[in-house]
Amino acid sequence: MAGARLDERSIALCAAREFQDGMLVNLGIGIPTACVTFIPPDKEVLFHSENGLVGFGQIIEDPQLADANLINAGAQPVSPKPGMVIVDHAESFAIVRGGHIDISVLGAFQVSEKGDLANNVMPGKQVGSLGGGQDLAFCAKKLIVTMTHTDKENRPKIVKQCSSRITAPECVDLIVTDIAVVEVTDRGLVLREVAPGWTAEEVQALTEPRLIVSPELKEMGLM
Amino acid sequence: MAGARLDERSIALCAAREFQDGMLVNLGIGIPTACVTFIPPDKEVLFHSENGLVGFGQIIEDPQLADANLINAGAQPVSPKPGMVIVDHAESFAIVRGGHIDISVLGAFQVSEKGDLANNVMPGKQVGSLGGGQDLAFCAKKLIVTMTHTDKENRPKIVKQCSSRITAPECVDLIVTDIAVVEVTDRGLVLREVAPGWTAEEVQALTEPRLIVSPELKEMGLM
Amino acid sequence: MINKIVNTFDEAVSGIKEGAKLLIASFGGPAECPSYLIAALARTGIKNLTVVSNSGGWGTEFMEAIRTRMSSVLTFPPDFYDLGLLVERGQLTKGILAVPAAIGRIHTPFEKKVMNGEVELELVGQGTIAEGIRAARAGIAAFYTPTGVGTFVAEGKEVREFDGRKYLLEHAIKGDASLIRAHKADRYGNLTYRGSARTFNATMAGASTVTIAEVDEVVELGELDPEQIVTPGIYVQRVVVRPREPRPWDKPM
Amino acid sequence: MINKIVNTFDEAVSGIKEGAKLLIASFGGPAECPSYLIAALARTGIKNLTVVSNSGGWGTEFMEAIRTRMSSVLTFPPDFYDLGLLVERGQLTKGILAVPAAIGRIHTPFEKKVMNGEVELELVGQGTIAEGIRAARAGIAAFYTPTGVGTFVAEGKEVREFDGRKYLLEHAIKGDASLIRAHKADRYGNLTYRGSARTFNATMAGASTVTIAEVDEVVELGELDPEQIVTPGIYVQRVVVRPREPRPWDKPM
Repeated sequence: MAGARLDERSIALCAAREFQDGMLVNLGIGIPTACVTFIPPDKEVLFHSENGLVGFGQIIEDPQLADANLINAGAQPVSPKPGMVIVDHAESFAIVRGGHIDISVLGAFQVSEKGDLANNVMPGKQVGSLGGGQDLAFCAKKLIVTMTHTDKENRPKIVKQCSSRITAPECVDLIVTDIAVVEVTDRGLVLREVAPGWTAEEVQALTEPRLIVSPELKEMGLM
Repeated sequence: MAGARLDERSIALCAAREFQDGMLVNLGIGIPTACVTFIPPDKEVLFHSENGLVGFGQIIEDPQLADANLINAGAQPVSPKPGMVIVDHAESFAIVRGGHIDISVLGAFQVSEKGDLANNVMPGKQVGSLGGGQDLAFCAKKLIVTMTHTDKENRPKIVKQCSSRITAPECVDLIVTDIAVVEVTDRGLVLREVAPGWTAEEVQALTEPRLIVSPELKEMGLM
Repeated sequence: MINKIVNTFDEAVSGIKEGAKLLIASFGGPAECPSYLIAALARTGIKNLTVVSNSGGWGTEFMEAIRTRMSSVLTFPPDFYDLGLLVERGQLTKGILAVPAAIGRIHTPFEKKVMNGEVELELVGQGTIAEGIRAARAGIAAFYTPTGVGTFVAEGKEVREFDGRKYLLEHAIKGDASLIRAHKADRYGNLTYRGSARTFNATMAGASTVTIAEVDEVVELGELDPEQIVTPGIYVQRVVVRPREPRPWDKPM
Repeated sequence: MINKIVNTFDEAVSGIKEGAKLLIASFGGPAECPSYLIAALARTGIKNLTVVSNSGGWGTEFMEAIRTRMSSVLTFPPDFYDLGLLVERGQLTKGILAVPAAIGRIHTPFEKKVMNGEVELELVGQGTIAEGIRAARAGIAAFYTPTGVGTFVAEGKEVREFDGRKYLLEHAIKGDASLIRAHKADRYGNLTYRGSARTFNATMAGASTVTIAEVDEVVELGELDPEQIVTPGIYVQRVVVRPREPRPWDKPM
């Protein structure tokens, strides 16, 4: 029996380890949003939000402190931070399209072996949304997907070929799930880390394409 | 013997009569610049300058009052004015290219019968300049050219075909010179006004293409 | 004298015709949506509208549920009306949107109409919508963006390579009218925004034949710092001030 | 910790290589030109530069004449060095400029070099230069502008019709480095400008691999209002402060 699955905050924490000092990072809606809370004090990481914020602070949970005029792309109120800048939507995407985003963290319904991203139509729905995710997937220097490793029926979400229409082809660099960290490389998918209590074989069993197990396979660090 | 030729300020005054309340106007370097002084007090006309000013005031002649951080496209200091806005160069030309300029007043070396404008290479020079004039010529809703009617050798500057390379084809709507006001129409050039003391024939003699004399031919009003 | 202030929302939206293409700002939060202009448009009953926006809106029913049954850190004021109001009233024929679908199993009014075949959807990413709108304001007819190559978005569109990378040809998105919300205005139509409410509001200003701004406050000419004005008044044709007390959408004002 | 402030102008321009393509701001007045960065570039002696700018500059001789013999409402400070300095020193191979020629019978240093065949000129209107630079910052590879169709500017370029009007295909203008001048900066590289000195300075920020800003003053992080910052620091890689007292261009600093 495999170990427990990580919760969303732990997935976010693992993704946030990729952020380096001085980077500009965009966090998608859902799991990625939580990354903002896992920046070590010795790093300055700036966050970009599609609606035109650069360098905002934490997500505000107290309605008393919330300012409707300072929201992130998920329409959550955020706190201001020294050095923050506000731009309009066109300039916000000049930032994205111009390649100024170092890391984009997005959710996904499926990721293919080649790094194709499918996150615009929710399985079972007819109508999809693109939001700012397509621009981010095409234009960020590095794309990290955070998601559960399998769907509600326990079917793999890392697949040979996406079954729903893709948002962007060959764009994902790293996949962080509730049981593994998988890197998309030219050689194929490399299993870099497994969640505590999980083996490479157990992760492979829940993954459609073949995983290349890294010789330095580690346990997902949660600090 | 024909009457006297108008001075530059009088040419500017005649061009400025075209400005209507609420219009956005760009004034080129040279004669057009003087138009800014001829706005009647009952009209609000906003001036645009290529370097990113909208709604600036008068040109400053006193070095004591000049602010190097508030200059027009001719690098002359101007005064601020309530309602003025400062934008960057890209937005300044978004204004021009987007068709937001009601009237552009430019100088010219030659204007053809069809309204072709030649003002980018000074006769006798090898190297020319485009400045912002080409965008203005292509994109302003109305283009007025102010110039002397003839060159220094008294040769017509309103010609059948421009002898130097053109800045923009079929763009000039109105030509205001030191002896006449000529409208470019689909039927050809219409002589609308002559300077005091000048006859239509005398103006025609200094104009290469045939002028259609307007049935309402007037004397150039200098008030 | 230049004076772009109009007295009523009904006057502000006057002249918008059946079949018009409208750029309607808003992002998704309570503060950046031109609710009173949307309400005035709902009152006209004008149909066959094509609307360019971020989302298709929540509409009145969902908004009521969000207000009363869902815990939310941000509260939506009683006079928050979004694009969903026009959708519910059958005024839309087409939406050019980035976020038409609700997250999760629920369906927005717009989604339902798409599923019923009553409304056409053109799904476009935010960057391409924003750039297309900016292009309209800036007199650019079309542009090449890397976004969307090799996906459903590229269907029927030109793909072209520049410096070894593939780009998609996308067109300017010009509207008959832009409906936006701003913070302060002067009589020239110069505008400032508040915080993240700048978003599509500033982008859409100047990208339509007529730009109509719903503002919190009109100040004296000269009170806005020339360096801090975000939208030059030359991009704005009409300005109308929001009421101090919330008003129901269906009451003429 | 993010800190983009560098201590010297020599350090600020370090890494700019022979044959580089540079976007150098300035419009024509005394206040909006990154003079000390230009001076530092002159000191490096780096050659074969392609420079994108508004004009080719006056250079030292003309500037001296303007200062001493011509009456001017605006005075050019003794530490005003423009692109002409690099032209005079033979560092340019090509200029992509809107205003290379002086008005009147005089010739600028750039003009003379073009006439001698020592320097290549690509004459481009200000709107197309500004839009090309903005496109580079914004990740747009190319765009269709109405400006220039049917003129010498259109030679060899694609013309295409959209909605019955002809447009010219123009490309993004990306630099290896942008040299700009701003007013205030913080350690993130966020910038504000003064008045009309915004011009090409704000446009060029972020349009090159490296953007280097020469500023009047560095302020504490948080001192600049988020709504009033014109250039987000993410577009800026290096910031250097102008000296309080004018310094000669040829003295390392």
